[in-house]
Amino acid sequence: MSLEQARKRYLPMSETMFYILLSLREERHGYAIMQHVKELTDARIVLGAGTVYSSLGKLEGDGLITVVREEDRRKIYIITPLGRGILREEALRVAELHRSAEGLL
Amino acid sequence: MSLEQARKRYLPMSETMFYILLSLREERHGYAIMQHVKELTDARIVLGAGTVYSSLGKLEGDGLITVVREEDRRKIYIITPLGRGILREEALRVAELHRSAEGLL
Amino acid sequence: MKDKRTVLFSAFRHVIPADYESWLERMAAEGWHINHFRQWSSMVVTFKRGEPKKYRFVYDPQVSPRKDYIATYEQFGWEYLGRMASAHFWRMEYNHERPEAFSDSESVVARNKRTIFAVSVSFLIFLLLDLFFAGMLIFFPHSLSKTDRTQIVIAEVFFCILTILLGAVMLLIRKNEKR
Amino acid sequence: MKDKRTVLFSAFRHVIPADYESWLERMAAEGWHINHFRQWSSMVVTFKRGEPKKYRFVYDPQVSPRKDYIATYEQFGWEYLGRMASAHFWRMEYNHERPEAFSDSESVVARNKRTIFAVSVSFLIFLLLDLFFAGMLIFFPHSLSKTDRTQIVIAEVFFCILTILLGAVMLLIRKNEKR
Repeated sequence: MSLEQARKRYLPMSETMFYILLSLREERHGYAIMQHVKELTDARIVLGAGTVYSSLGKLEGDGLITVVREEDRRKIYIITPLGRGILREEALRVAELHRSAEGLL
Repeated sequence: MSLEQARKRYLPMSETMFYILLSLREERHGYAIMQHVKELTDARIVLGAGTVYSSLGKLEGDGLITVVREEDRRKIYIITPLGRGILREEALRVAELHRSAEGLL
Repeated sequence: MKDKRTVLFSAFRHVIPADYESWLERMAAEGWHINHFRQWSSMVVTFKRGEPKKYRFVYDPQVSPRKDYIATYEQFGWEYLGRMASAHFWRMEYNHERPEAFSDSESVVARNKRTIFAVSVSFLIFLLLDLFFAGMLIFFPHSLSKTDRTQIVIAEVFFCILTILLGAVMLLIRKNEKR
Repeated sequence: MKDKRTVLFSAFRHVIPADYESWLERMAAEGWHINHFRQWSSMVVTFKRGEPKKYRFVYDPQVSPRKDYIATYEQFGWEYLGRMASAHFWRMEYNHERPEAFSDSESVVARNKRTIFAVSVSFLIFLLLDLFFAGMLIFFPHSLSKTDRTQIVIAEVFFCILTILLGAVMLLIRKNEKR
């Protein structure tokens, strides 16, 4: 998928996709992603197995993440350069929202 | 609509809803909202007439904003306490995303 | 040189709202204009020859819009062209960036769902007619004269085709609900 | 005291996935358990009496899951119960917070859309059968014997009812797609 297509499909990004991509800056399997996101968000977001499974399928199909290897039927993923590009643009968007919301908190 | 119902319906919030609610901390009509959001986002978001019309209808129906008065068939809106509560929670969520994304920019 | 052009069943030739908009835009670029949409424009629509113009059209189904509907669009610079059944039409001249009335994917999808809902009303009416005529043929074949039966068979076939057509239209819009 | 309980057409009594899950949960809380789902469980399903348990069930239609599907769920602590047509079933015992396999609204809606898709396949098959039998009755009434005709009328009525039922099921799931 080209960067242009990925932008159209993933931006603005759901928080689920954002945290999954963010977690995959390091190699992780599905369950480890859930644990990492739970920690990052202080247990506000506890990803479910079905959500993780389908999100990983979608992200891999579109080339934002890739499989590094398999360990007893579990796939280990990492973000691709395309995924990093999209994640960075999403982070810029979040920064803009955050700036706009200043004074609210 | 109760705070609990509004939370379920509006959180996490689309950026369109976020910027419309944010704009309505001051009295504005539809077109003025578009101009304000365009300015805040440096023209990244240019809200369309249909999007503004249907978002305002939904937010008003759920009690997050209210009509202050009408001026030649144009309604002027402002945020309600319920809307402020939801907006504040969304701002907290955005702050969390922003914190998590640190190091990406 | 003719200065009028009539198109039949335009809404059935371009069933996806975004395609209907683009078709109107191409016609306008060739100098063919519609200034008013009417209740039955989906069946017959007449274009008048004029200057080629670069217009953006918007197709927006709204069964019972609030009273600030027209004013909101007009303030954004849209010109109202009337309604065809429940679909309201708008246009705006532009030069560079093509203006959008639906600026995020949620509102595009919502517009397309409103279109599907409008089609589904006709779909259900035709489906009921199908079942009604089929019921007559199946359960009361002997209380009908031969002429009656022939007419009912023709009606049944006609409504069946329409029902299937409308079903296909709904699926097609659904498949393309993101644009 | 009986220690088996058979339920017919369970999938037609609780057509919305979330309702089917809750029904299984209530049965388990009363001590009625299913340990395996099979191809035709939607028609007949047998519960065995056991200890009351607090289980969360998950109904997940996946036509052709990737090979890490089972492993992913299992790692999250879910127990696999097999599949009923394309719907896979999972359960997990819990105490306080009810575990969710679909943790955001997008994936709940996607699960429900996959369910509608699965139903729509049967819907289309029955619709084609309807049209086929109706066509025979309408176009070739005289080449059929009286017995044939009676049988075809019965089949037509049966498939029509099933088609309408499945259509209603799809609309109902659609209306409740957020849960």
